[in-house]
Amino acid sequence: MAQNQPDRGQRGLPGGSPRYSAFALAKKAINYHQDWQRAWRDPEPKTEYDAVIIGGGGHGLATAYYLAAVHGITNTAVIEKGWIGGGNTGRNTTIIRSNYLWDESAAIYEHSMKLWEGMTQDLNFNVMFSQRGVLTISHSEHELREMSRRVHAIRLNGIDSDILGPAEIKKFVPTINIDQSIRYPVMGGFLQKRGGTARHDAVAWGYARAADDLGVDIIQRCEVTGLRRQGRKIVGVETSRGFIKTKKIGCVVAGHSSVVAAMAGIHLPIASRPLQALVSEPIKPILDTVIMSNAVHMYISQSDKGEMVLGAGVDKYNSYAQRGSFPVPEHMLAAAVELFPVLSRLRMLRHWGGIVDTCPDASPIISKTDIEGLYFDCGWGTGGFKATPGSGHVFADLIANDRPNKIAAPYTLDRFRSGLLIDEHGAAGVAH
Amino acid sequence: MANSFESKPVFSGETALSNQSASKSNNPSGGAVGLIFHEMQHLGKLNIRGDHSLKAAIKAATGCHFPPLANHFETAGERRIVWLGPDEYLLLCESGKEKALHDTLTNTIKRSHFAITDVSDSLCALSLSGAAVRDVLAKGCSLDLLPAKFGAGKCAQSLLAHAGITLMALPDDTFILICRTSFAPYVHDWLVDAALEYGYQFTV
Amino acid sequence: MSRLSKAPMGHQIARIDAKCRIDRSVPVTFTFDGRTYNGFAGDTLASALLANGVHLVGRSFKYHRPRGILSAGSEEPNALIRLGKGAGAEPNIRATQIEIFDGLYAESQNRTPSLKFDVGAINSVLGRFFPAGFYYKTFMWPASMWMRYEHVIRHAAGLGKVADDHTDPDRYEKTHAHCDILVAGGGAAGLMAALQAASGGARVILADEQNEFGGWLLGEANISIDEQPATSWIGKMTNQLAAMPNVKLLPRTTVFGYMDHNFLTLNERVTDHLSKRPAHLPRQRMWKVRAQQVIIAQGAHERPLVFAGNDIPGVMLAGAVRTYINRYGVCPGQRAIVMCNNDDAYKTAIDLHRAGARVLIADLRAQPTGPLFQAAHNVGIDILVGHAVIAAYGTHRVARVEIAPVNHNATAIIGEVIHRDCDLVAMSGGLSPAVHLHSQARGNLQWDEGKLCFRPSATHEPSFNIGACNGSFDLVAGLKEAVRAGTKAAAASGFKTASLTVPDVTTAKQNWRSAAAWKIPNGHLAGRGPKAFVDFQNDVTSNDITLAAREGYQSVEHLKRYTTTGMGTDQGKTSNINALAILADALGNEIPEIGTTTFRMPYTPSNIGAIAGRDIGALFDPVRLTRMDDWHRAAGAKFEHVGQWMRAWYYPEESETMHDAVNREVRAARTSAGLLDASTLGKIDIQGSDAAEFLNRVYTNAWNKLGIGKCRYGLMLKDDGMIMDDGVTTRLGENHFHMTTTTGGAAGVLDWMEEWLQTEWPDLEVYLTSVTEQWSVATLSGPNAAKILEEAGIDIDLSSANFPFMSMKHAHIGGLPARIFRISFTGELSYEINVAARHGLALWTHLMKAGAAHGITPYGTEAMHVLRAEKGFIIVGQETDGSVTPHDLGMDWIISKTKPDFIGKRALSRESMGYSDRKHLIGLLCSDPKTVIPEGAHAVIDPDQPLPMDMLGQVTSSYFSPNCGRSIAMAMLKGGRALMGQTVYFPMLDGTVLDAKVVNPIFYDPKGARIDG
Amino acid sequence: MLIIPCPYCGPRDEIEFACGGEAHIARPLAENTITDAEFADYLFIRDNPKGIFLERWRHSAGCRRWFNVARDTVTHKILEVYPMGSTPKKAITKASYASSWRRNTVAEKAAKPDKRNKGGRVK
Ligand SMILES: Cc1cc2nc3c(=O)[nH]c(=O)nc-3n(C[C@H](O)[C@H](O)[C@H](O)COP(=O)(O)OP(=O)(O)OC[C@H]3O[C@@H](n4cnc5c(N)ncnc54)[C@H](O)[C@@H]3O)c2cc1C
Ligand SMILES: NC(=O)c1ccc[n+]([C@@H]2O[C@H](COP(=O)([O-])OP(=O)(O)OC[C@H]3O[C@@H](n4cnc5c(N)ncnc54)[C@H](O)[C@@H]3O)[C@@H](O)[C@H]2O)c1
Ligand SMILES: Cc1cc2nc3c(=O)[nH]c(=O)nc-3n(C[C@H](O)[C@H](O)[C@H](O)COP(=O)(O)O)c2cc1C
Ligand SMILES: [Zn+2]
Repeated sequence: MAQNQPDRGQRGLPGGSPRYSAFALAKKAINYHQDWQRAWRDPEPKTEYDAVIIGGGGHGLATAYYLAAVHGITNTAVIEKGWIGGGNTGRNTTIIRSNYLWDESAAIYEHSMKLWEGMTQDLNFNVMFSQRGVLTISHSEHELREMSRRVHAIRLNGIDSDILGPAEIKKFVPTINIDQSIRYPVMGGFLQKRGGTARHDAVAWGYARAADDLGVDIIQRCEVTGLRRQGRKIVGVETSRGFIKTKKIGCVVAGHSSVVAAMAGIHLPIASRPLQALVSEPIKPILDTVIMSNAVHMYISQSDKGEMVLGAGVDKYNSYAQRGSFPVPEHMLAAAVELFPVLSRLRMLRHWGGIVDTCPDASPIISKTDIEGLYFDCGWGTGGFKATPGSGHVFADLIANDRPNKIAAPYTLDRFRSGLLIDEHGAAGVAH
Repeated sequence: MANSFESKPVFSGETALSNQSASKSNNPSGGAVGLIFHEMQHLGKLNIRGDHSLKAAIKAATGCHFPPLANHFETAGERRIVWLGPDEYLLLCESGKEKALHDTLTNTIKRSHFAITDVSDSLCALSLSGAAVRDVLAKGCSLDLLPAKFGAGKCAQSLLAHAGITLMALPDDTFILICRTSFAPYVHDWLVDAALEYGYQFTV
Repeated sequence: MSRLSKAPMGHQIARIDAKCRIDRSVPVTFTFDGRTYNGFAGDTLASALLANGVHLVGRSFKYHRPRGILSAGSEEPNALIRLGKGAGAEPNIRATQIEIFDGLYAESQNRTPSLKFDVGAINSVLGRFFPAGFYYKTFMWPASMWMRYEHVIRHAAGLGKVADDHTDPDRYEKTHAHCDILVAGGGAAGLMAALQAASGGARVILADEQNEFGGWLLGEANISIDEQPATSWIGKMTNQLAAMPNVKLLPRTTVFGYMDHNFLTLNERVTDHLSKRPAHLPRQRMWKVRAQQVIIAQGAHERPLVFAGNDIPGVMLAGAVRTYINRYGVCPGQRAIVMCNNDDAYKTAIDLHRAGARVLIADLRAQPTGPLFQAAHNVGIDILVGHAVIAAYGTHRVARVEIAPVNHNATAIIGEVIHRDCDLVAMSGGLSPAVHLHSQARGNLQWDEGKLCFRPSATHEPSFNIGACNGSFDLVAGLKEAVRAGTKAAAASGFKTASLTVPDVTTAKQNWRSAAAWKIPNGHLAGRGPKAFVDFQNDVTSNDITLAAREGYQSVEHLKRYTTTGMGTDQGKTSNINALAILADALGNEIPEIGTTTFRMPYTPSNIGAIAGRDIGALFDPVRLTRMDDWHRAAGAKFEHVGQWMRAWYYPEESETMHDAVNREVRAARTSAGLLDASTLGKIDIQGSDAAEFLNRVYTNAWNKLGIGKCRYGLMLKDDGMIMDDGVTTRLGENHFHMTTTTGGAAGVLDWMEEWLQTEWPDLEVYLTSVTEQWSVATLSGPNAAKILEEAGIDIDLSSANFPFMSMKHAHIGGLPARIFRISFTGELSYEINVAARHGLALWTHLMKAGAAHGITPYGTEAMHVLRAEKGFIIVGQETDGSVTPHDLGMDWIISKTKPDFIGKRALSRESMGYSDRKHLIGLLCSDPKTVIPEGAHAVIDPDQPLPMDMLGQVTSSYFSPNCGRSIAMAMLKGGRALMGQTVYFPMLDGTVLDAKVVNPIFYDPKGARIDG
Repeated sequence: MLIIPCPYCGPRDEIEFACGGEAHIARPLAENTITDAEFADYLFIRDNPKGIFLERWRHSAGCRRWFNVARDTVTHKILEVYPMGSTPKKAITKASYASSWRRNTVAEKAAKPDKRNKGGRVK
């Protein structure tokens, strides 16, 4: 790849925690697994940290990890109100790709993709990053034109992308219906072979374990209730477990970004919306890649455990209820049956929702604020899982150096003032 | 015909469903036919925007009491005024009378803020009846169609599956269903499919 | 064992002669794993297999352990089979819920090559190396091998196989329903509540997932109600309800979702139980119910006990054993061990005894007392108190158990181990109320320390919990709750009812408390010894749970995700409480502090086909057709989807390629005349004294001075200054305008303008009415257009003096009244002829006839696109993408400098709007005039630079222009207007590079000379 | 799946409605000068409370009228429905109206009607 390789910092548990391996597993089996240690400690919060990360999702944990691994800032705490990975990290459909349209997006998602490639080894935790490909389907002349635009841009950004015709798609995905007489026929698609999925929970756990190894305190069941400042400077956080002193706070709370921002009197261009997903019962493999369709609002993959994992578009109204409205999955399942008739005789096993932080231009915010020492990383909306390592990496850099690097620079809050948006959905769905 | 719109179309021409085969039916289970429906060809339709100040003019021109209560329609002979919203109504009239009514209304209503628009060809009206008509409609419509709640004289704008509709309840479990003409083939196909288990009969 | 296996085929060895719910006069034949068996109508597949002595029915998910039938209901984790064959096959169905019918075909799953001999069982032997979460710790090196490891893992995982032919032959329905009271669950409590609720006339829906109402009572032999067997009372109640017109009974219907504002989803299995399914009936129907009040009467699930070998076929839930005996006339074993921590299992022991089995009770409690204990004792059943089964053994069926005395709470073995041969273990760990629907609806739970279970506390929606699901296990207590809830629910929806009398119930009094005993010791050191299962389906053992706790996965949600407890198709109905308790124990914590995982829809897995219903195929999404559609089809047109509309794309004549056809159409429009169906354009009728002012605000240009009968092009922005839509608007009268919009934008524009009128400018006197479908539009374009209209018979003077460009006239064409707009999207003399839609087809055919002599040519959207591109006209959505301003398109002329405000005005002066590197609309001429640069191609200045390249922007429109005799393109390039005359390069996907000159985007007739013909 | 009480048609299923986001955002008039940052408050910045939210809905498949709704974003309970151009009446919804940071923005002040336009602008 043409872009620079990210600086991965210290890798593979340099702090000395016991390493995982097949050998370790066999050895521990001798003693019936009685002496495995905690994957990460459960410390009491200290009175002061050099930096506090609010939010123990993938992004927050990755930020803490890279602060320690790349920037040597280890006196850090990750404060999580519930259990790590319990937000959107633990409830997303795990699609990973970097085939975005705009240069700014391509840069950050590709940065992330490179970190995915090798994350298992970096963290010594198998996050099951599986590059089984992500295929986005086009269903109309208009979408074919958009696809061409996208693929040309993606390629010139040095990112892999191929256009497939219906017959090639059928060969690649034998269960798909390419009958041209259906309402939204499969007219073509573009494939990122390096895209795929990862085991979402493992990402949170792997970052937590590796960050902990470097000395980061991971503090669960601790809710941030206030941000304390002196003038325009941060001096600490109020939490359900007491006040913690710090000069730097990184807020990475996804759906709750507006709530935490309001604690500092900051207002964000964010709406918190439910995004729903569901899984079918587990079945023997029938789908070996990820399929996305924007026109019918549906995406689908099959997990390693065998369930079909399906998602759709966001709900239409704000909510913090971690559940969505029935018409969304109802429509999504009809779309799924159109494209994959085999699903008709499968059963929905579990359905859930997460609360995503959507931005007007469908691009994230990685930014300083007008309060010194307060940083936000949010607005990833429906697609931030794929960005987990990249976001953590550049956000750590921003916190450490107090200025955005080249990749993060376009994502400041200032773009809403200047109008220099990175309109990812504007570029996708338009009138004709 | 299960409703009172007996007058024959004055203007000839195509209707939203004139390309459907003249009649079709299916009744796999025997019994009373679940859904009987036909297109009310060239029914005159005027969209009326305005407030209570139109009362006298409309009453004079149509014979209908105006305005109807919310979610109700008023009938006078072959004319009906259907409530669509707080300042929006649909006047249904005999085929071919829409132009004259339009002119009469426009000429008699003075000074008030109003708009009358001929939408006769914009909207398609179907007449629905049959033993299972409410069951068929319930498959696509989230309104509570219990006769006591949606009985004669009631109307509502809602959705039938993926199509916007105006539904009017007439006596004897008969309904007028109005949709945009471009959705009419979909609505027709949907009704035929929905009524399969109860049996249906369609005539143009 | 031996006695069973020697039994002749088809002989229902375990069938007993008892009064029960099967119909012995209707024998049924079915096939399981290639063998044919007999059963009776009323059997489930599980009861029929048990009747035939078949206990081994499946293999577990991870270790491929032999598994049997655990339960008799929807909580079943083990007995998942594949039902049917070919296109109708369906995986993972619970044998306990399948009603058998003649010809039923079933197969076991997740085994190779056979159920008895499964190579996957090696995983069980190696189980020690596969503890919870092992995959996070392994398969990391070499990194490149992961995809291979994963391939193996994927194929080992998964349960059943999908249908062989992927197109579902069945039909599914869905429907809306409204009621005053929905009763979920039709056991004793549900029946009573439904009758109470309905007695005042309220609309009641009663749904039960089973084939008959009655719930748990159907499996009880020793309860009489009003001095009749309980089943008689059930029959009476059901008949009474069935006779009420205000009651809808839905058997075989699972309430699977309970959502906001009392919205519930139900899945009714309409024909699944029939051997011949009428084609006009749906296989299943989803009900979308809106209820005023909900009464939840889901009952309770019995918990297994966690001891070594508790997953071997033949180890069953005690209550299920009782149901098989009493409801199905099947005695699942002859030498039975009953193991329990409560009174309830004594009923099973007594019924087993009566059915002729030899029974031994191992009661974990040190001092059980009470009538049931006495009764068991009296009939001569051996009872070991303070004892536990500490291990069960057997390969394909349990054959032997070890029993030992245990201390209080069963944390240690305190005496000698006894060995017993057996063929059945009936276990009971107490009842867990089914709080699923209550929890889905965000109701709260509280821990009941006596009954060792979570039960509902506060509700979030208007609802009631009654009977066993409310933790009220006593029948009379449950019935009393039912009457109370029925009365209250009726009252809350406006119906008065008189309280019904709770019937007399005669049964042995029982204590409903259970003794805590979560993990039975087995005499081995921690972590060792045979496996004791918590989650049967996902093969989670008690050791996995303690391991997870040890590794820090201590939140119950972490435990779930690390071990997969409760993530199977049963969603942990039988396992979750045991898992919580073992976790609590490992952490030295209390169960209520640990809390439960989140209950989610669906209650049991629900068919996707039924949720999709009929919203598939042609009914997936409406297709909108113009009135001329039949003509286009007859003419062989190819169609393009534009929004929901189908538009004629081009009209190939025999053997013509698309390219040929489009060239011909484009040429015709420039040399003689072309006819386009433009009916899909959005049309909005605008009336009111403020109509012109309103247009001033929604369009960027000025509208006050537009004369009556005159047309003007307008551009609409969003308030962020980005182009949203465009179109021509015509002044029909002083206060009356006719607006056109893009086809795809029509609905959005109307909504948008309504929004501004209603919310921002309610003071403006303007009314909007959509007339898109009122008018059919044929656009006649080309130098012969006027001539053809004259020949078609038009009653107005078409001379430019009388009818100039950008004006509108009323006229008759061939007698049809029309509105004619002299506007042009092609640059040619052009008339957009609007007639009432009923005349659309007549107008079209009439014009085609009239123009025949001039070679009038119908043209589609593709030719229209080429024609407008030749003129450099934009298409919103093609040149624009939501990030383009009028300035970017070089259309500053359309922005009024004098209007104080219009939507988008302020945004256009934001800092970045003036940046010189914004993308501008420009034209491109490829150096090779025959090459059409692909739309979407990106321009660069230096094609030899390394990746990622600095890109200028993209080609938005690109065609071969037969009129220019060469290819032409439009593009949006950064700083494009400054690049005029320069060459830019287009790296292609195949590695080649095209180059083109940046030019003005008007390629044809730049002076506009042709507009008057 | 909400039931939304349309002030004109009565309670109807959520599928008949479209949600229009935060209510009571006054639109600054282009003729009144404000900075880009202040304009961004109007254009992009949104209230996003966890709890009572004042939002706009349209009965899109029914009477097509816009109205305001006070809804709790955690419980999804609808606390009040009130017409466009008015503010909520209940004590608790009134309080959330009054306490919004937006009540004092420059953008809001710039929305004040200008003499050249007739009538007031309300939302
Ligand atoms: C159904 C669904 C499907 C999705 N599918 C995809 C996909 O396929 N691909 C993709 O790339 N993305 C997807 N996403 C988006 C993706 O999940 C998110 O963008 C991403 O996981 C966000 O990670 P995060 O770490 O920022 O947030 P989270 O994981 O949500 O973490 C934020 C954490 O902050 C904590 N927190 C909040 N407030 C406080 C407080 N006051 N004090 C302390 N802690 C607090 C929360 O408890 C939470 O754990 C999906 C999202 C959903 C809901
Ligand atoms: N294991 C046991 O011993 C046991 C279990 C449950 C109830 N009981 C006893 O049975 C008596 C009657 O109790 P009850 O009426 O509360 O319970 P019940 O178990 O008799 O009835 C519950 C009914 O609800 C149905 N059901 C559950 N979830 C459903 C859903 N989502 N959709 C549709 N139907 C659903 C079940 O099929 C069942 O018929 C009580 O005396 C109770 O103690 C005993
Ligand atoms: C990729 C993925 C796969 C999942 N697979 C399963 C599964 O096999 N079984 C299951 O019960 N839940 C599965 N879930 C859903 C979780 O149980 C859970 O619903 C989700 O993480 C949201 O959490 P909550 O329901 O506790 O709020 C899966 C979730 C994700 C994101
Ligand atoms: Zn309404």
